[in-house]
Amino acid sequence: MPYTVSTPVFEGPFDLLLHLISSDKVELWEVSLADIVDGYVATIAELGDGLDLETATEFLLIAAVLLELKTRRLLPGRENVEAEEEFALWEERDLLVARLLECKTFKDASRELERRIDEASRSWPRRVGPGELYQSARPDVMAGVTPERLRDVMQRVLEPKPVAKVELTHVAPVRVSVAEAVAGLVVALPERQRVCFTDLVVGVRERLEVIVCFLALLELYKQGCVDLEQATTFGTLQVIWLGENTTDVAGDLVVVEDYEG
Amino acid sequence: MTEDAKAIEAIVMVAEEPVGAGLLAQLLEITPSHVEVLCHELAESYRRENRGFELVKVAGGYQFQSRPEMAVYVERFVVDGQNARLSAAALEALAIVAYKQPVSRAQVAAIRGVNADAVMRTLAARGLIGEVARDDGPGQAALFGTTTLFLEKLGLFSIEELPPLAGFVPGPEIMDSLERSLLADSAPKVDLRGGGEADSDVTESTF
Amino acid sequence: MTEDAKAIEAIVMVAEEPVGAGLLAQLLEITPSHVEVLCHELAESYRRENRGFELVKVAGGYQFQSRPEMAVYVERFVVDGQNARLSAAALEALAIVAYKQPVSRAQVAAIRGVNADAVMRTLAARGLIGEVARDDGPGQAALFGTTTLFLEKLGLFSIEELPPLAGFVPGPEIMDSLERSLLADSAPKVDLRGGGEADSDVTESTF
Repeated sequence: MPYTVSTPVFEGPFDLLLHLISSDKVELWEVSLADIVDGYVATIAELGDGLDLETATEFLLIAAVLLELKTRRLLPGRENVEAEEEFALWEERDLLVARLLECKTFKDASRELERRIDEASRSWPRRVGPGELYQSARPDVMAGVTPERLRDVMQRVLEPKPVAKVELTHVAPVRVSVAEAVAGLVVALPERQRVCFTDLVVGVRERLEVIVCFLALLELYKQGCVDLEQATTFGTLQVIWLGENTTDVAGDLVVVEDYEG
Repeated sequence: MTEDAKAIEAIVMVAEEPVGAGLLAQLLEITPSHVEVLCHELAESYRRENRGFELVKVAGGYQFQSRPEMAVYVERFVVDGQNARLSAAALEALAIVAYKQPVSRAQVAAIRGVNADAVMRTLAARGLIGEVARDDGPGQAALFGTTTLFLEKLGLFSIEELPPLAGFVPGPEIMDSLERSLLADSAPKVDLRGGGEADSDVTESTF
Repeated sequence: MTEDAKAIEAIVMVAEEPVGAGLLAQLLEITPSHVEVLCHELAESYRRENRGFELVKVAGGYQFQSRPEMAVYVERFVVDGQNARLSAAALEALAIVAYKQPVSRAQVAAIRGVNADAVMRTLAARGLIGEVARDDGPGQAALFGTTTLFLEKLGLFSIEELPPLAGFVPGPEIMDSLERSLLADSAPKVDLRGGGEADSDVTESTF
């Protein structure tokens, strides 16, 4: 579907937001988000077939951020909000402000470009060339051009342009699932109690299998069956078995979902 | 300078062909004889100021050109100052015009996916392509074809002697829809090398 | 008129595109800075004589063009509809490419907050932007930049002549209103609807 969402006053969600905010029609906190959404929906309805999915998605994203910000402020018990969460919120907001500002900057710059284009379009350049008189003195641009070369050029022009494709053949199929790796570990670990990760994956050739084993360990860590120690960054990872010394634990483990590849 | 004289200077400066006194008169809403007087005065003023260009009256009308005494510089410019070979873009445009003539600038642009104005101008200035017709559609876009000079340079007797395109060539309907999807303005519908005889007639008789 | 000035007039008169000061200097065997001085004097003389054309510095060189005040006459004469206006969206994308080049489609889209494929295609078809490089990163995205035609269409000598982007950064009052709109903490403490409604009412009515 071609992208055609474009009206003189509005195009796209950032513009909408900018338009609403900077025209002072909207103090986001004073006027309802519902109004904005209604306005947007109305615009979309007007556009009809011109609706672009990406535009709509982007708008939803922004609307969600705003909604979240607003919800948190309006809901009781705000003082309990974790500092970290608050910080994340600030970051989100700063990011949004930065993007809106950047968008507005280029929007204003584009007006100046338009003004210059209009100005320059009132003059026409002379494009006449030296004329017949000097034709013979000009270098022969057709030197070396044969009918066959012209055909080759034409053939290349007519070739369908290659469409970019993601090459997947080098991706190895997943041999072991995380669930299987967990099942293997709960058998192997109780016997060894404490083992370093490199020893655990010795003999494993595929990098993917190493990753799967690591994910399985994380899963076990999450469930409190193992402890992980690493003295230094990139240092040796020690795996300590915390579970019972039997293999029964396997039965208690929450079913581990397969990591879809 | 009167407004009329200024207008004549402006129009003749950007005109690619000599402009007739009749046309100038019509554009300025004055009489052709008044145009003649003004042009004469302008030519006189350039001579008096000893400028490097002159306003001359040739068969078709008035045009600016470099003054003959400056020929040595112009020749240097023509020999050294310009590209000695066609750019890849120009060669592409030339191939398209050769195989699809008559064809508009917009169609060439659509097939190449980029603007073709500059390269078409270069090709026309080199005498390799020329306007052969006007499209019937709105806007009456100029349609271009190759010239006899083009045939001479390639050592061809007629455009029919161009080597046929081998392998898969999209049929007219595919090309048509491709163009329509790419064209911003309404593209003229052109028979794509279907009427071979008619095409070559146009080409040969026009140049 | 000196011989050099005359030669410049003659050469620029027959050039199909702007002629650089370097090339003129080479052809006349004088220094580029002398060329600049002579061209400036020529431009000044046309202005003084109130001629219908002017000598301008555009897209890397000098060229003759009709004077803007004569647009009304030249318009009647030039009949190509190539100057269809660009949409606001296309202009914005053009501004982003102009100031941030080389830049990928994705980067343009990220700044504008909407898909940029269609407008970028339009701009390329108009010859205002073109692929200038490929990104090193995965996917090797095409990177776009502005063209010589872009400079011509804006009457710029080079891309450095673009007005500084800093001049368009929104003023503090816009920034303030943006911040205020988005800032949770500075939200009005008093009730929002004027009446003495309870919080829950506000909540309901505002969402």
